[in-house]
Amino acid sequence: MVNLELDAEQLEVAELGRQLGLEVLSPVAREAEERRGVPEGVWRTLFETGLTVPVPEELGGAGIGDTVTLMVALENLSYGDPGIVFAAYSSGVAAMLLARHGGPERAALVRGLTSDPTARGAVALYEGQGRGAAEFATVIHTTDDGRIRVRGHKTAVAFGADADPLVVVGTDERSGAVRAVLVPRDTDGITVKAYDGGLALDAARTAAMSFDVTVPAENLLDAEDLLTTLGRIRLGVAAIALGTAWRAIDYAAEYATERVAFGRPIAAFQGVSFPLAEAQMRITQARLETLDLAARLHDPDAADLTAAISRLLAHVGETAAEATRAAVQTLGGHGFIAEHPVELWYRSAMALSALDFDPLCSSFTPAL
Amino acid sequence: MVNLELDAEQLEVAELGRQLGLEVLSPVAREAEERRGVPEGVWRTLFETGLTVPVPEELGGAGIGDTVTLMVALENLSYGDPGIVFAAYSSGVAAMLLARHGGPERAALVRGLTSDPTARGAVALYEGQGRGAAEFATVIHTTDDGRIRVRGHKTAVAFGADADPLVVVGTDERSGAVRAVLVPRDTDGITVKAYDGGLALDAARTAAMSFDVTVPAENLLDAEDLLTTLGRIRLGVAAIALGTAWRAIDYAAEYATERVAFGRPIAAFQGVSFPLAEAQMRITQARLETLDLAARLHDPDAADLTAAISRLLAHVGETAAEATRAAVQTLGGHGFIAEHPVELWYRSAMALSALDFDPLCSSFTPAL
Amino acid sequence: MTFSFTPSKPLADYARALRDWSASECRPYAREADDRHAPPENWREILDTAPVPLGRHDKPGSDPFPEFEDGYWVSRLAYYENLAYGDIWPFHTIGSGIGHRVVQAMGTPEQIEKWYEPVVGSGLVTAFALTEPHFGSDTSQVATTAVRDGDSWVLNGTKIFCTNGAVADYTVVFATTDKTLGAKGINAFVVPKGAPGFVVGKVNEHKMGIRSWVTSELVFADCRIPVENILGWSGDDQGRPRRGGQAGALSALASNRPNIATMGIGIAQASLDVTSRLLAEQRAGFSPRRWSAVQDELAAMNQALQRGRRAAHWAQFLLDRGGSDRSAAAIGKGYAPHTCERVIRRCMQLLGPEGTSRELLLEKWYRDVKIMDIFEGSGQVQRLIVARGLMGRVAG
Amino acid sequence: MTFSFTPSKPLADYARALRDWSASECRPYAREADDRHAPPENWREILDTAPVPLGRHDKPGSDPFPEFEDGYWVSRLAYYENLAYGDIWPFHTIGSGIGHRVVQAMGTPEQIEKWYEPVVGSGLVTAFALTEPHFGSDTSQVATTAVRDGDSWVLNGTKIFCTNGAVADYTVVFATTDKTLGAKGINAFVVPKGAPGFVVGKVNEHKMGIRSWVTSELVFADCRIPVENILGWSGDDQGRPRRGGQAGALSALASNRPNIATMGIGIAQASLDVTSRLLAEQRAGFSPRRWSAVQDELAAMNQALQRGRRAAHWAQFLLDRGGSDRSAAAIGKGYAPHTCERVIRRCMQLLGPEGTSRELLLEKWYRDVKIMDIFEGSGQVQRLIVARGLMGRVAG
Repeated sequence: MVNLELDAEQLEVAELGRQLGLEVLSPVAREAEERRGVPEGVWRTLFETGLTVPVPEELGGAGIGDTVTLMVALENLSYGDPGIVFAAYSSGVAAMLLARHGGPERAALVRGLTSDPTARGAVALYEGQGRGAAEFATVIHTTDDGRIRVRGHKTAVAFGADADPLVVVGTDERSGAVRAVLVPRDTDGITVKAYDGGLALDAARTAAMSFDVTVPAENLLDAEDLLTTLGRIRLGVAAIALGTAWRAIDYAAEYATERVAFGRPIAAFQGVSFPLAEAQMRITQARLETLDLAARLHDPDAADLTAAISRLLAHVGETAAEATRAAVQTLGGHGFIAEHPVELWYRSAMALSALDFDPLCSSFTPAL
Repeated sequence: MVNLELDAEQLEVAELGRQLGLEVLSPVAREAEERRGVPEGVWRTLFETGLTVPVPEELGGAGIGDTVTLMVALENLSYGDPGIVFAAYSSGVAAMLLARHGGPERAALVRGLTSDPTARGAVALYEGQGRGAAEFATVIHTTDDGRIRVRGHKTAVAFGADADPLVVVGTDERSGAVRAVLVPRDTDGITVKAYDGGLALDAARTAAMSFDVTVPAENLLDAEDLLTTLGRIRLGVAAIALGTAWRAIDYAAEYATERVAFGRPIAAFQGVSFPLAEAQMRITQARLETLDLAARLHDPDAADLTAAISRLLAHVGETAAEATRAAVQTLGGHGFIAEHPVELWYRSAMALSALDFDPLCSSFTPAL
Repeated sequence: MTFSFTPSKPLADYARALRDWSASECRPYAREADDRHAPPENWREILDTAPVPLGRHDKPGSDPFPEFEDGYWVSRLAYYENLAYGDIWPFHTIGSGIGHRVVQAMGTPEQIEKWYEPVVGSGLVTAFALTEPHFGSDTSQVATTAVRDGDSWVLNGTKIFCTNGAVADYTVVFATTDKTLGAKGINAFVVPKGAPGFVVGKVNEHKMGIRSWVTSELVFADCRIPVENILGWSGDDQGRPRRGGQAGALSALASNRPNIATMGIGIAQASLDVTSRLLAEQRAGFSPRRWSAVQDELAAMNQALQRGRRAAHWAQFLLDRGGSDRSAAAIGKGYAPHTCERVIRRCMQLLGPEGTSRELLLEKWYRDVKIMDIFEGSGQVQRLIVARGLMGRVAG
Repeated sequence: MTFSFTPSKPLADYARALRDWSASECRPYAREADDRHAPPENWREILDTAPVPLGRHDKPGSDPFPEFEDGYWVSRLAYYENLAYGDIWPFHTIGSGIGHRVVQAMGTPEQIEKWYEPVVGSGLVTAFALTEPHFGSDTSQVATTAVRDGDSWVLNGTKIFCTNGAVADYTVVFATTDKTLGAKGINAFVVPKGAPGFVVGKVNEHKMGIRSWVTSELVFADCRIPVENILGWSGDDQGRPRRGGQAGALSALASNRPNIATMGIGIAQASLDVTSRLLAEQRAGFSPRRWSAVQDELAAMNQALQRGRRAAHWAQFLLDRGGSDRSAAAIGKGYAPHTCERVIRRCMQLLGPEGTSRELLLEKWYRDVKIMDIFEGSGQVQRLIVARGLMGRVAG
């Protein structure tokens, strides 16, 4: 049955996320970027809500169960600041992946991540370079002596230099199926190249990582429903981008009603108001698409959504990049300076759009 | 040296073309469509200017030599009506192709086309179905007894049911090179399926044609510089589309200055004026691109422009379709009824865009 | 209660049955309807073959549109999309027009009893006359006048784009009783068929598309109607009706906007499916590289249409919950139509010149779909509504 | 004379030499310039290695920009694109600012002799102060005041986005002498470095991009300058200058617009070439299908940039012929910048997260290029100019 209403829990999560985003994250957005790290108190506050650590209560999480609720949490938090949310979420998904696929023997690891705000986990997932996200070049195979060998290159691993536990995702060399392996940090054969920052999202201290490691067989995680979990992780990036875009147009809309030019608030010019309206139209539907895929991710009858999520991410990437751009243009010169946050959102939307990009899912389109 | 000025002859051609377009073609545009044929007197008038029959004077043409001048003629004529120009041009290019590649022995055929306004020639060129225009599936090969066999399917052959002479373009089966063959109408193995009209351009009475014919060896035309000639033929469609688009926005712009809504001419609303301005920006650059390629077509040092022309056509197709659409939207309900010509231009731009379309040169882009 | 775009099984079954029937039984008459500028002559018999209730107004006693737990307005989207999937001609025969809905929205209880109730399920057809040659969106410009003359109103003016205008049992006509009042002087009048001075200027306007939908030009030349035919007037309020005509007319339209967009989606989906089928048949003609590109194109277009569906569902879901949201309705209408045009255009391009010929229906659908971004508010109007939702009345 | 976009051989040679040098000698300092918020310290030595004349203003006696038969403004496009191809930092060092150009456009002969001529080729730097915190495009809103006090003008107000403002030998400041006159009350004043009450609020504003271009916030706090420093006033016309300040300021900018777009094209082309090279190295990582798609993308982006070049050339060609056309200049500026942003964005997406890291310059160029669609008239301003060319002053 068609039901597009959020339930009471989701509404509560939305409200909490929005409040935290605006009151706690937004004020330290610049600081988190400059210091390349989330201020400890802010991380702790966010951590304690559990909104970015989607793990059941019995493992110490806040019990965010379904993906729709997770999306609601992320979009509202990101209304405050995408960089901090991306950092926290990147660590949180490691806990989620271990909780879902690690079995009872990994419960302690999960509890470590849900109880210690200084802990950081990581999932080495993205491979960049315009590859489809589900066609990993990282290969995983079982050696003759029954151990697991992992070889490959990953990019944009948040906290890659020191996250522990660390899960690497790749493709089983024989079956072609997707696999996830727990790789202890002290394993030989891990090379880390921490980026010296970038366009945005610096609070997550992302790194490129190369792996040529061999680990015990029991480090291979349970692969059942793994694609669903990966889909969930990937969808979160869409929610973060959309929360950012939404905030940017709300900010620009307010500016447009206050700023006067040629005798009128600039909102009175359709050349100003229509791009913002169009951005809202796009964001609305991209958000509905995100929630739809989130809901379908839990439908046992649904087909594999990997390709649909790739398409969504390409679309959201463009939607958020152009929406934040419309916000910059609305502010004109003021959109270009750090006194206003729109330039930060513009950079963040771009950086998010390059994380998980498949060139088959969209095409370059000139602006005119 | 960069020189973007039209010379005296080109300016004269532009003026003549514009005048003919507005005064002679435009008034009978609807009639030509409804009757599926250009009124005889109008055809004769256009024919006598030679603007659409680019053949040297010694063969009875008006001597339009270079491709830039031809583009200037076509864009200005099409400012009057694209359907009539497409019809006349489609016949004219048969004369051009024979004049350039037929050798002295085809001079009589060319003179027939340049002297008799009731004659119709045709070049069976397009193959449709989203194929690249230079990768013909129509194959041409030399049989064991030295004759030429032509097999393939062509679409959008103007006057396909009765044009004579008829030239078929295809690929040499052995070398892969492009070839053109003169196919007498009474040859066995020509199947014609005349379209019962379509979205627009009905005055050209296009048909689909299938060929499995064998003709004498001397019917193979000289292939030297054939790609240049085909490029020229193809570029003409861009000029026709752009002339149409230009007219549509001029018409809509005038309407917008006169039509009043909410107390002002609708041109005062940027939601109305900006789409027309954007259309003009696009048309301007697409026109410059067309003229650039036209000029480079005669540069012996230039690389093969076949791919560049395919890209241009994809771009022009979109530019003209969206520009004529902007014109329709400017007129609102009036844009949808036959009392105004914009709906005819909107249909024509679409039909032109499907003639010579390569799916590798552009991508579907949602409007929002 | 969990968030879901998936329809209930009964609604999904209804949608599928309607789509299959419309494609197999209605579509074959699409070309004829376009050429005739009218529905096929045997349209009643064709509709009789429908496997599900269409909510026909032309046939008294026929089953109403079913109720689904998904909600009324959401369910109606399934109707609009899947009927349009076959072709757009049936809409004109099934509907009874919208004049009586204006009566329902603006009339007194007596007027509703007299003009609204008899129409429902009766086969009677009503029309609506607002637009005039010199204005479209700016309804404050109504120039048709209504002058009180004893027990009559005398109307003078010209109306265009009146769906069913030439054939309706009555037409609700918007006219000004006092030009100095601007929009506030505009009122709605019930003009019965055959009223003196009621002249059909054109039975069916010459349109680019939706030719089988009769839209008329109506001329009122000293057209005389009874004084009680002004909507909202109960006779004892000195000639002033209870409600402004303009607001009433607009409220009757707003909830329909996402339906219009959804018709466009149905047409575009039909084009896309036809194209996909034809291209699959011609696969051998494509290089592997082009074939891959074509497949990506088809996927992108399907995704784009799906987005339009969601936006329309969102608006109508809110309407069903009583939380009608002008901005959501405007997004529902403003988002899809232009994209639907592009989908059909791209399909024709992929098919090449045959795609634009009368051999196929795409050229017709391209002409039909254009109206979806014009009537009941162009894309610009929808943007303005969304902008005002975002920035308030100051937005341009 | 035949129509051609192909530059003369000398111009093509100049362009190629400039491009190669800029990429090999200037680009290596791009990151440093961005981090320092200033050109590299050894910028003079770097510029000294240029193989072609740059028309340096910082170095008296250096060769001027060469003359080419293609025309002055057309030739300048080769300069802007190819220098930007390396990085944008050199522009800030080579130019002398635009304050003196305003003097040239608006000054009396005496003023031109005093303030314009000494600057040309001298190494002196001038600045221009128009924008204030509360306005951008709408220059009629100038709120900085200039009040006559005996033999002085006393200025009060704040200016932002003043290129070179903190370091210039003088700044041309726009201020109103009479608010009741609106735009007509605005005049231009030469404010020398060190004038009393001239305060540098911020030496270099904290910008997203073009950080090495010093743009200052200037505060005028009872800033006192001699009475003859009002441009266009020869002392005998009772305080009224010959020309309105606003028109003068605008005319100084219009011909520069296509140059700005062309810088954007240079930056985007650099991004595209870097990306193409990196992708080619990584070809083995792509499936054949994705590799084809990537190749099509690169071709489409190159074509899009080429279009922007043509539009800029068209405008500047007309300018060289004396047929300056506001609409063509607006198309030249309005067409490319947004597309250039998209090109760089797409390049970063194709490269993946590494594309947005500081390992490469694309993230910097993405920040830099954004200004090209803002200063000297945003895309909206250009659209308005084009719309007015098409529809006259009535266009909104």
